[in-house]
Amino acid sequence: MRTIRYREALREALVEEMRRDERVFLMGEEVGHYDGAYKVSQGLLKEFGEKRVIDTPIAEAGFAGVGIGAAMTGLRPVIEFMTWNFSFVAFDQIISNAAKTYSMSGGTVKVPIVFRGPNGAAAQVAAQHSHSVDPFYTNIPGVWVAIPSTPRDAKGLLKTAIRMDDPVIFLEGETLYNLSGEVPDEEELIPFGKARIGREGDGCTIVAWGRPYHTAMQAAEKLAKEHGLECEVVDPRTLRPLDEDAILESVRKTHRCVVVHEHWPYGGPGAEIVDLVQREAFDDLDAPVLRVGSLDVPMPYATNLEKLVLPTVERIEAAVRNVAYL
Amino acid sequence: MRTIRYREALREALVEEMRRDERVFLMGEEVGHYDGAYKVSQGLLKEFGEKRVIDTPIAEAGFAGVGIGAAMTGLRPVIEFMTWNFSFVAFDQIISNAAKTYSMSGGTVKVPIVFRGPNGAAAQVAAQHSHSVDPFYTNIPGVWVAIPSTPRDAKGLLKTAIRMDDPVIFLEGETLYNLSGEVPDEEELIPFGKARIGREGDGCTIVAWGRPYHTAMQAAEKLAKEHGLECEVVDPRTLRPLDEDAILESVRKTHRCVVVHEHWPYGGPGAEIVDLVQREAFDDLDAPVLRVGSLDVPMPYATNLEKLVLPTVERIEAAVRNVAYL
Amino acid sequence: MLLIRRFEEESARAYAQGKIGGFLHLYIGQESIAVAAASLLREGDTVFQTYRDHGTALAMGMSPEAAMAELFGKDTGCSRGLGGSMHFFDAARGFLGGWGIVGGHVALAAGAAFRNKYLGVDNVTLCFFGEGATNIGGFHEAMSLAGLWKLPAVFICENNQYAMGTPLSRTSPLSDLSVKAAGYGMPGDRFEGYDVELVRERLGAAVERARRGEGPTFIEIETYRFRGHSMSDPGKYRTSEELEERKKKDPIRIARDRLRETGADEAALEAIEDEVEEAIEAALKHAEEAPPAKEEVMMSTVTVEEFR
Amino acid sequence: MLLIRRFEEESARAYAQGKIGGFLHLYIGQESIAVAAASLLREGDTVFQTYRDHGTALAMGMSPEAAMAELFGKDTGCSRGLGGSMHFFDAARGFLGGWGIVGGHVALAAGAAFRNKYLGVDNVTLCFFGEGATNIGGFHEAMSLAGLWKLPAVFICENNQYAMGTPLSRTSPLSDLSVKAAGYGMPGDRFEGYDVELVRERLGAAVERARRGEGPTFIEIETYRFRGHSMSDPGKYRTSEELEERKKKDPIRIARDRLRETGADEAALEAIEDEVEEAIEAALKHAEEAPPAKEEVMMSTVTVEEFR
Ligand SMILES: Cc1ncc(C[n+]2csc(CCOP(=O)(O)OP(=O)(O)O)c2C)c(N)n1
Ligand SMILES: Cc1ncc(C[n+]2csc(CCOP(=O)(O)OP(=O)(O)O)c2C)c(N)n1
Ligand SMILES: [Mg+2]
Ligand SMILES: [Mg+2]
Repeated sequence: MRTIRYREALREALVEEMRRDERVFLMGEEVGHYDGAYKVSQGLLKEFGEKRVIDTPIAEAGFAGVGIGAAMTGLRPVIEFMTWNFSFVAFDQIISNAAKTYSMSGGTVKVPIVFRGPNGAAAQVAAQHSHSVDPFYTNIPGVWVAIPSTPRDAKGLLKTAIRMDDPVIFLEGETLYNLSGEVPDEEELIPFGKARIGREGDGCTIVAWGRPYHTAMQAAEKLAKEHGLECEVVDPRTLRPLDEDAILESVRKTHRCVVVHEHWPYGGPGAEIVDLVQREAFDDLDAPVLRVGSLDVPMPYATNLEKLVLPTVERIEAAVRNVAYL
Repeated sequence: MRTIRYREALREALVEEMRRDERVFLMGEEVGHYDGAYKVSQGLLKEFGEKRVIDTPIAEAGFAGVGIGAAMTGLRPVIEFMTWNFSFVAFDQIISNAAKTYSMSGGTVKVPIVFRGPNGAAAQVAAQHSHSVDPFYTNIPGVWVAIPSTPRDAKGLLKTAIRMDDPVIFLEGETLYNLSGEVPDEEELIPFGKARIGREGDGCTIVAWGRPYHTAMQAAEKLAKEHGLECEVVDPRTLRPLDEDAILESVRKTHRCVVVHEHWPYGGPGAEIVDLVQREAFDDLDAPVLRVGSLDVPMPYATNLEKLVLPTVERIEAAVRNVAYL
Repeated sequence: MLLIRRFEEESARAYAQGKIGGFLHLYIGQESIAVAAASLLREGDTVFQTYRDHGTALAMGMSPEAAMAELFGKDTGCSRGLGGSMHFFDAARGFLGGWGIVGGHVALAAGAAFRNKYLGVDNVTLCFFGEGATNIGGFHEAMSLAGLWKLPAVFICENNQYAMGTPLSRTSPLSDLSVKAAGYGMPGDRFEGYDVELVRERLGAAVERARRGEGPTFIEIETYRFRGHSMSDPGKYRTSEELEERKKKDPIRIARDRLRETGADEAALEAIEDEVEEAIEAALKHAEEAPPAKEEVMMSTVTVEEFR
Repeated sequence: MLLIRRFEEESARAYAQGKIGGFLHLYIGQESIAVAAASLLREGDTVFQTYRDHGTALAMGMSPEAAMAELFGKDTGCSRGLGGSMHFFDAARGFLGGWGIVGGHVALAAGAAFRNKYLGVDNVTLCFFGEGATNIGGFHEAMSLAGLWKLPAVFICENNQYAMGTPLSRTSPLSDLSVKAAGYGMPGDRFEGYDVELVRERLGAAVERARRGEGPTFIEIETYRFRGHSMSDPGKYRTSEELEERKKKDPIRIARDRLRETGADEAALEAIEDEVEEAIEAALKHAEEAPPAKEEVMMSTVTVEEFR
């Protein structure tokens, strides 16, 4: 095991997969000469050259489409969105082309492509740059959605994503890029659809992913210390497919569940997980499933307001105490 | 009361509002000289001329943006998407501009605009033309989402939408355009956020909107006849805001709930309503809330498969019998 | 060309009989373009078309059986009944769809051309779209990237004068769309598409340019569709005089006249016609009798990987 | 120009002190363009800018207090602390943002111009964007519609040579972007932006054209940003020689030299400088002391209508 940053873990995954398979290339804005807007691709241009590390003009729909066309004809593109906010101008390419081709060609044309980049709010980047896109992409059959919370997951999931034969939506956390964590020395491919238990407990299940996973872990710590309530924190790691068994198994043990997410409250994976739990574990539940998400507002710029919008330890704690009748 | 078609009801709303307010105009592909791809705007060019009924090139992001800019500067545009499938190329305009301007201008710039057009599957139009977009637009704070199921609702909600000072996502049903129904002679403005009870009952609540509302009504009929179970069918009419009170009141009476929708199963208003019900009526529920939606696949072309994908009377009936332990 | 023409006529008839559903966009009047283009292709070349895709697929060698079965929603269709009229695919022959969103496939074609360059092969990619597509962002971004990266592609605007009911004069201030090419740093060309041999020659030059690694070309071809935009369009926006005038330039008529002038044997021509009739009849029979599209295929083609 | 320059310099300093957060894109080096443009406007005209928006807002008369308070996230900011650096608004003066998505605001400007035409007023709309924006679909669609409908707008490409770290040569095969104008059926112009008077003259011609109802113009102005793309960009992609060379064309230096040459009173110039310093100081003081952005404002500006 080595301790490296989330950003480096992603870079290792890219480097290893590009060394392994000539067909893999990285394309996006500032990925090459600038070494990546968030330095994920630092050094890649140097190693792989302009053929395989391709700086693009600002044309997300265009280069997303180029990636899909290249994937249809045998290459294995990794497309970087500088942030997922900019994927909205390429939304049609993803939903109408990437996600549909395998099906509407009757299974004759595959689209092995990874779309990746930072998701969610950074600090004070305001309304147009703070989207959690999970609700949009998880709704779409034909794509897979991964959202790693730790360096280890980031590396292992990205390697798997690059080897998969379907389009993958890979949601990184801008505020996680600097996070350090242990990553195995040997090669690790983390399968999609397998949750990771961040913390065991029988007091309440907390399902959380991405940045709020870490907030949830803090809240769990606090609840254990201050109230003696041991929460089990389940990180699904991939939102599509969802590890339904892991979530249900935990809830059947704790009889309580709180779902924590950064995305806006209406719908999305947050609501989907509630639906799952109440449907499949109805008789096991001692309280309704509660959710803690961002407030239902466009992200404000001012830092005092931004703090109110994002999920906090306090809000998670309150939700858990509520369902645990504490 | 007169009996008119859904398409005519929409047209009446447009005509009345355009007569009432000079600032209202209609813009979209084929809305003028062609009288509308689905004939909703038939005759409008003749009455209002090219200044107010504007045929556009195929440039959804462009004319959606033009509408937003015009709304910001004092006009009241109605933007027609030939179908909502084509709104994906304009997705960024809606989420980043229409929905954000009022907030990120600190409440100084309003965007009174209506985006409208047919939503969901028509017959055999296959994977790229069969999207139910409700999950995408309901997630976004800063817009309202209406989805009328009847001619009366279509007219009354569209008139309200045009008078509102916010962006409205107005989801019509292509397969509903020919539907006939009663519409009052006098002016009616149906408020957003008020559900309509399509059918009263105390056996089970069915929440349904758009085309599947009618399927749900049929299923309710069948259940009453064959099993003596009287379902209450609640049509929210607007998905954002959702009439939480009406849904909860019904569930507190029936103790059971099935949600029927055309959109894909993962997330969306379907899951959001489940979340609401289990959270606010947990102790009133005698069974988990179940959902009936489209299957989790891109829409196939073949008619035999398309029938399997969309919600049917049979699937609704099965879900209701399941929660009613029948 | 005749095979395409007859295929389309019979599709229209089958549609009227309710055997085909959804949208059906016919290529009648534009056949010369598909046939000329297909004649220029080599193994490994790829082609992207809009929803008006039957003609191109057939010209590239898709069997009329597979095409008609697709329209009938059958399991033996070229997309196994999942795609329908708008989403024909024949990957083995390089026909990569069949796309329904205006402008959405242009970048895909640029991507296939990118792949040619990436692999260092001398394959080319052709992309077809209507004149109505030149205002949309998808067109612009794909053209910008192709021009910048000098991708081996030919972008072919089939200017059939109308986008649904809207004539070009109401969607563009330009009458010559090929001037747009300069904005993308690529050469443009523009010619009439009624004479299949002329199309072959002019298109061929662009294809060769791309094959030699000299970059993409934007081509506007003047053509005309004899039918409505799709089956539901009565085409009231144009006069019957205009239509009659245009039919004088029917590419099939022009080709037939040329063959006769150049001394083709009348019997040989008739034999071709008979062959075409037989092929169409066989396709209809096949489509009628083939098994319907399968649920297992639908469920197993959402994604390649399975997780549950 | 000096006010803008000093405002930007002090913003950078405040950012370094942690008083400003998020992205901060400075306009230093490009001031002449905003000032020239603002001098051409009348009541009712409207202006749209990218995230690099402080200069344009100030040139149009936004008070430095409201601008600085916005950067500090205060309730007295021009967007009440909700917008921040990228989303300045001053609707009363016609400044309509402050937009963060490249190309996304160009259609909004076309919409404001559409409104001018719809109401039959002789107002014009100006839209600014970088050279990096010319490849994106949003630019293309807006230009296409504006050209088709002859909207009273001027589209101004501030070509500051770089899009983040990428020079124009790596994002476009063209060196002269104004050739794109022809593809939209509108005239193009192209000139250097270092001399505020020249900018005023050439921009003025296009503004007058639009005001007379003769349609839009696409203008490329050569300029240069002296700082990095945003505060987090060290600007390693260019040499210090290049930067020094460019600084010789600093629009403020050019303007000052011109004033001196034409005999402006040195004392008067100093008085202006003092005035600017005072204004900036007042702005900083105000921003420091103003109340923070308010939760009630945030909650009540999601939508105009309330349903709960
Ligand atoms: C983005 C998008 N907007 C609208 C449509 C609906 N639509 C389908 S075909 C068409 C007209 C296209 O005209 P053109 O590009 O000239 O091609 P043609 O049909 O004439 O071959 C329109 C508006 C669509 N499919 N996609
Ligand atoms: C659609 C989109 N893609 C990417 C970005 C990230 N981004 C912000 S500014 C910028 C560079 C823009 O360059 P240019 O248009 O030349 O304007 P400048 O910053 O030089 O004024 C990029 C890539 C964005 N904001 N929007
Ligand atoms: Mg056409
Ligand atoms: Mg620039």
